[in-house]
Amino acid sequence: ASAGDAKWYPFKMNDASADTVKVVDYSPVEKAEKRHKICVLFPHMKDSFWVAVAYGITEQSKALGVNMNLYEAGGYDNLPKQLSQFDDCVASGADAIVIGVISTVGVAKQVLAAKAKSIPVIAVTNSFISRDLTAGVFVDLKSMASASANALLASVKAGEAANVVTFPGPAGSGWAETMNKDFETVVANNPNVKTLSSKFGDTGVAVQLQLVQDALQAYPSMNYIWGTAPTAEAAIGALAEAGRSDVKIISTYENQAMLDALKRGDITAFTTQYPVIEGRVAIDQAVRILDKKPFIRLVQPIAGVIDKTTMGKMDMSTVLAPASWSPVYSVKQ
Amino acid sequence: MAKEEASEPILILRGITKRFQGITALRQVDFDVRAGEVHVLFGENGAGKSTLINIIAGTFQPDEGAYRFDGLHLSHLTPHRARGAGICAVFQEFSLAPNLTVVENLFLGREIRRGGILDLATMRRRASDLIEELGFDLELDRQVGMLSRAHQQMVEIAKALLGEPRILILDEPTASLTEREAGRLFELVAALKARGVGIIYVSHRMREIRALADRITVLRDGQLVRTLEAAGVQDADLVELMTGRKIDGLFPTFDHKPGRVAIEVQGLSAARGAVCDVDFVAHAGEITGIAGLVGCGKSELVRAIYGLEQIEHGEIRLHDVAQNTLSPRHSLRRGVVYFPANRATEGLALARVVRENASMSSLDVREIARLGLLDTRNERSLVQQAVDRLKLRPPNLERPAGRLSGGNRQKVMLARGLMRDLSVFLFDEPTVGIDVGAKREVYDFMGRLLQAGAAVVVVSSELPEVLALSNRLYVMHHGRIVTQLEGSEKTEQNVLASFFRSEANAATGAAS
Amino acid sequence: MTVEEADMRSSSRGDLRALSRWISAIGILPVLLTVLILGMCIIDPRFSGVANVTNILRNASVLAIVAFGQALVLIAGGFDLSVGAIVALASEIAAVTMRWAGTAFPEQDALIIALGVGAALGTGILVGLVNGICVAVLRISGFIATLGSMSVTLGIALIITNGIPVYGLPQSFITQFGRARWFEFPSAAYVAIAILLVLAFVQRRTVLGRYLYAIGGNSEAAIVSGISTRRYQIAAYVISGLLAAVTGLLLTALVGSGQASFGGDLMMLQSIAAAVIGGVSLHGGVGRFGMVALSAIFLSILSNALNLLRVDSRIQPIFIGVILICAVALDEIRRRRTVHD
Amino acid sequence: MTVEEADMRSSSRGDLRALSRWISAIGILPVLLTVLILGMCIIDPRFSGVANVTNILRNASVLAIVAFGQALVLIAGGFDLSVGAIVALASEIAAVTMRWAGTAFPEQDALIIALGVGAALGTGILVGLVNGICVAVLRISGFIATLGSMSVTLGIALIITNGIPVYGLPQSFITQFGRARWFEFPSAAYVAIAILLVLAFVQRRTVLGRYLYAIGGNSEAAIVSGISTRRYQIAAYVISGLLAAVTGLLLTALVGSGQASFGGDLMMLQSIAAAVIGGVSLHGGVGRFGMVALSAIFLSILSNALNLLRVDSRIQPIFIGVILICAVALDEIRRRRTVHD
Ligand SMILES: Nc1ncnc2c1ncn2[C@@H]1O[C@H](COP(=O)(O)OP(=O)(O)OP(=O)(O)O)[C@@H](O)[C@H]1O
Ligand SMILES: Nc1ncnc2c1ncn2[C@@H]1O[C@H](COP(=O)(O)OP(=O)(O)OP(=O)(O)O)[C@@H](O)[C@H]1O
Ligand SMILES: [Mg+2]
Ligand SMILES: [Mg+2]
Repeated sequence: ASAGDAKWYPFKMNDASADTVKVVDYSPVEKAEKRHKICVLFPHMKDSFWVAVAYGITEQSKALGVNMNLYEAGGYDNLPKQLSQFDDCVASGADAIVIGVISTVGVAKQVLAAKAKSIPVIAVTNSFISRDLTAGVFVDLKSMASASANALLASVKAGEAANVVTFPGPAGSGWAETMNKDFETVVANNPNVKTLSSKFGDTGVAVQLQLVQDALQAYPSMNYIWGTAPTAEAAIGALAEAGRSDVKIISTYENQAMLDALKRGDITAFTTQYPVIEGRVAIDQAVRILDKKPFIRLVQPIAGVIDKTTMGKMDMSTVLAPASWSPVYSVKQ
Repeated sequence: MAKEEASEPILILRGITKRFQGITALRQVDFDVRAGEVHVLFGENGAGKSTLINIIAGTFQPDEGAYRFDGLHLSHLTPHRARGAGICAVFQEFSLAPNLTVVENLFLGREIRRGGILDLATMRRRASDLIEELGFDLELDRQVGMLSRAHQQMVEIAKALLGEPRILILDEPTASLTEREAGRLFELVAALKARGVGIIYVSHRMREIRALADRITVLRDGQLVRTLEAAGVQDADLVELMTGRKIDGLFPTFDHKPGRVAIEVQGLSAARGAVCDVDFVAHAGEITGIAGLVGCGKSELVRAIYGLEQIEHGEIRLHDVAQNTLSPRHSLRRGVVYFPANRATEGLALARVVRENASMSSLDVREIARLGLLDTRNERSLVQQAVDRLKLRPPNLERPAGRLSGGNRQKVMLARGLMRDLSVFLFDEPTVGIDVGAKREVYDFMGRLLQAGAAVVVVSSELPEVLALSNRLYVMHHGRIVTQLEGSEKTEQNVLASFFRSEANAATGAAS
Repeated sequence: MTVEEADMRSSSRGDLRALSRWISAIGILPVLLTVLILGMCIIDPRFSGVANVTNILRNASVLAIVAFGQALVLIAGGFDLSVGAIVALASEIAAVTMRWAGTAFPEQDALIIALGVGAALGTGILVGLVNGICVAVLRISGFIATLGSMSVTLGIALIITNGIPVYGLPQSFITQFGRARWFEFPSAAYVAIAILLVLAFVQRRTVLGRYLYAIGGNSEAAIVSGISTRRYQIAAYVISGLLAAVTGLLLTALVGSGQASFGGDLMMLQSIAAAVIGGVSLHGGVGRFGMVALSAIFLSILSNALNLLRVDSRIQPIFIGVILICAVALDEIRRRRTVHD
Repeated sequence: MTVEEADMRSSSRGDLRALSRWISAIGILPVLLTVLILGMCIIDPRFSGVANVTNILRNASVLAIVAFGQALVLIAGGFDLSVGAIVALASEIAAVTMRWAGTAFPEQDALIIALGVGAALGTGILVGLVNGICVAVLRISGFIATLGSMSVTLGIALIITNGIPVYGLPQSFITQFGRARWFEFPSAAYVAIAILLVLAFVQRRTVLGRYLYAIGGNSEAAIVSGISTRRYQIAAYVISGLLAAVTGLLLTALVGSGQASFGGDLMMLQSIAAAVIGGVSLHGGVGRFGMVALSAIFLSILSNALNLLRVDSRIQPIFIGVILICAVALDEIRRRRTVHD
């Protein structure tokens, strides 16, 4: 039996539809009433994070018995491509669209057009606040940033001075900047923690490696690295080579490498937004909407911190796709 | 076929046909070359000479026809195989890599290797031996792209001779050479002939043809007119065979009426020493010639006047007005036009059509463009008139210049001079590669310019040409003007003598 | 074989020859495009639906406009890598200006939009001018000059907004322009067609056009012919910058916000690809804008078709790459057939 | 003014002239590089620390190796946009092969590594071969051919691993090669130097080198001179593909996993930039590998220096763009001084 058969629900999540956020036990429907056609748009499928979301989407589509087609735009700088993929979805007669947006407002007008055609649009994973959106499941970036900031604060021993260099991700992406700011706000509460600098750069391991290496030289007092998963991956090697076992690494998001690295003890912690669950919930929301069943407009996963202590207790199939799973771009019933 | 016991032809072409887009460049041409003869190909521009040569050298594949070399039937000849078989060519549009040095170009495609590694020393030695034998003034390590057209021509010749040819093809090898280099080349041709090499020779210079040819094949419009023995053939007959009409006299007699001073140059030094302290005057209504050996700076002088060379000091006055902003654009506005010697690099945009190339320098003229908008109908008719007068073949304005034969490219460039009102014409090698008939057109064109009161300056390495055309002739040597000849003083002997005199002066100067 | 048969054969062969001559004259691209369109119409009726056609036209227009500018620079013998960056910066500048103007002159949409549009176009012209000066006056190769200015322009775009999208555009800019359809066609298509007509006119009927071809064809010959090559090279880069800015404005109006993510390498590579597939030579001097427009439409339809046909999106790049190579190879074969060797 | 003074002035002017002649001969790049290195050594002692020098050398080596391949293709008159994609694919193929070999032949590290390296190099050669055939046989412009193959190669890379890094390399591959330092210098530097020496030899002493320059300088002349241009053009693309694969291997060994993110446009643009700054002409026929190596070092030090000097990472692209333009502009001015107009 594949991991997809594992019962993942009920899952504790935030219902953020109303002004006051409340925790709910999320459970999906059993089966869709019709074989709906759901179109899924991703920014890209170039890392295991989005593969995890895709895994959730695929498994839930199969479970609920709907048709699914997934398109990826090939990267965060391909907004126009995502826009035209959105249009192509509408043109190809999708019943509902699930989208991981490249740019928050980039697709706003597309969503409006879909609304006019009464095609529901569900935002997945990437934050998207809009009146025209039918539903959404994504984590609050602020809570991700604070979760990882708190993980960092937790690992700072009393009296220890923590000098952090952050590697938030590509400049101009929006999310990198936002998370960096939220992170700085949270750690500002602790006088022992100082942010030395923020190094923006593309989330490729080679690019991040160069940034980390240079930071090791430029900031000899750096003893904490807070950054993206590729940053952490690059940093492990760089630190080993520089013989800096004193530097701790906290990753802002999850992927297979982070899990392995945590097992080896190479990194201190990483945060997760349960991407597989996000994918599952997004499909469930779409089916609920199409079947005219009650649904929660905005579901937020509760950001989790995974470190040595929590790792054993966690069901990893809510965080990552099984290593053997290979992405499926369409599900036909 | 041959009456005499002359050796069997080593190369035989039968029924060669070659078509280009919309044009049949060669139609059922038979041609052969015997060992130890000079076979001249003669014909108007665009007659198909270079095409035939390119077929022999393997560059083009014929559409029809058979090809025998050394008794062997050859098909699908490639340049590689042709060279391997001993067919070496001096191409009209050179086969040189501008970014490589002279030695590197000489051995291009037939490098000497030892154990897979280039044997630089041997190649160098052989190159310098050959260049010495040829008497060319070439530095082995200069980049070819930096050399003047004349020097490039020498490299091209040396390159072909390096390969121990069995058939040597010379496509207008002397087009930019002076008598001295040409003379050395002819001696070499004679030596090769004696060694039994078959030589195919293309030229528009009657003198050379008369001196060299054993047999002459005349082409017209891609068809073979006749192959005849050179002995006893008159120039006039050849020309008539070629053009289908009579042309009397090679050079017209001009009626020079020197008027006001059009150009006055005083103490000019320019082009990093290529021109040195030159005083020069050109009058309206006369042709002023400039002669000199290759590299003497004669082109640089007119280029400086036109604004293409950096001026170190000295003054240039146009129509008695001192010029301080010299650039081609300003010069054109003031009625000065320059026709460059190297039409491939400075003359034409080969990808563009004839019409655009011809009108390129006249788009600021009111008849053609107003407020930046083109009057294409006017443009077309003006260009049409210009190319008709120069007898462009084919007279199609919408043909890319790159698809014209060499001589016709020259005509397109000359057409520029007919497109706007100009008073000073600077010709640098105006008849390079132009056939005898068209040369006459160019000379007549100059004549009409004279009559209209223009000042004409002709720079040419073809001595008979400058001597016949010019009213006054400046002779340059090592960047300086060494004499000025007029009237009956204008003889070949005097020009040559002035070179030697200045050479001697320089020698004594250096000695003291 | 009867006489009639022979006749028929020769006439059908004549037809074929006429067809192949016709293809020779216009190139392979229109043929491929027609085949693609007809095929898609038959396979998938949604392809020819109004919504889908609108999408295609909008994408094609945006791509075509940048590609026009790129083509102009390529024709003049240059290279413009900075177009993507200009698109991004112009989009942000437009949005920032409009947001500011929106508070300074509330409710005066026409003025606000005019200011925003002016600022964006000014940005494009400015970057183009810098490019042009680097190339024409400092004599830096177009590739390096625009690579440098791309880096600088993207840097500025990042600093201005920190990569966060800029909202607050007047609603009328978005509804009456960006997303508008005039007589069934998207507004962007009108802009693209207008630009195409202007450029085709410039190419055929103006001194500027003629000079750009001459400079790209043989810059030394152009100098000898008295053309002030500097001025016209600068003009080419300025126009390219301007057109990139127009693209930035169109995307801004379409999306409703200023975005740094519009730029990037994709736009730059696609614009060069569209130009080259449209027959523009990377060596300068050759190219026609009509063909560039066709090639932009071709590329847009191709990616639309692959999505409509639900081709696995990982396989799409492979498809596109192969088709790209095949299209150009076919064109090359055609050309070799007709022209010499 | 006394005679002595005049003497001194003229002699110091003579020195200056000698200096400027020396600069003319070797180009501006070595001068800029020296200034940069000396300046950084003075400003920041960490710059010359072993760790930092190792980093710089490693980055420079990786960049230089791709840039060598790119330079070779540019010299032959082509263009290779696919290098980045090849780096990515080779990295993945190497990792996948080693992972598989690791299970098939456990503990036999040498064999595992040999298989992985062979597979990666084979991949590079194969893509290069396809590029070469497209260009030389199908006569597609290098730009389009490699744009297409870049798209296809990246597509394949994505399909193989879905973008998920591939782990499971033999530890010895990482520790004894990727992160190793031999006699104080990183392993990558030795690889780069070895390749540089081979290429410099090829350029000066072999027919291959000579012909590539000739083809790039004037391909028709090369054909007419009896050079089978096809074979050598293909060779250029194959070598470029091979060198890109070597880069992929180095990065894989350094990072310890096969990554699709190695490729991408950045690597491609940087390799062209390094080649062009090193004096390679985009029009073919001109360029020296030593200078390309210097230019790779220059670019690596530049970005390292900006980080060491703690320049805001958003301002860095602006700096780099400006310095790029200035460096090339200076070089252009020098060249105009020495050669003719
Ligand atoms: N590459 C080409 N493509 C198309 N047409 C060509 C090409 N080369 C030559 N032609 C045409 O073929 C004809 C013969 O040209 P060719 O070069 O053989 O003339 P030629 O006798 O050498 O003339 P010239 O004395 O001017 O050198 C001309 O009409 C020319 O326009
Ligand atoms: N591009 C160049 N760079 C450096 N030196 C050059 C260049 N062109 C020409 N020279 C040198 O300048 C001198 C004069 O040039 P050139 O040979 O063109 O003279 P010329 O009198 O015009 O000869 P001709 O008209 O017979 O070709 C020669 O010594 C030549 O080598
Ligand atoms: Mg000819
Ligand atoms: Mg000259």
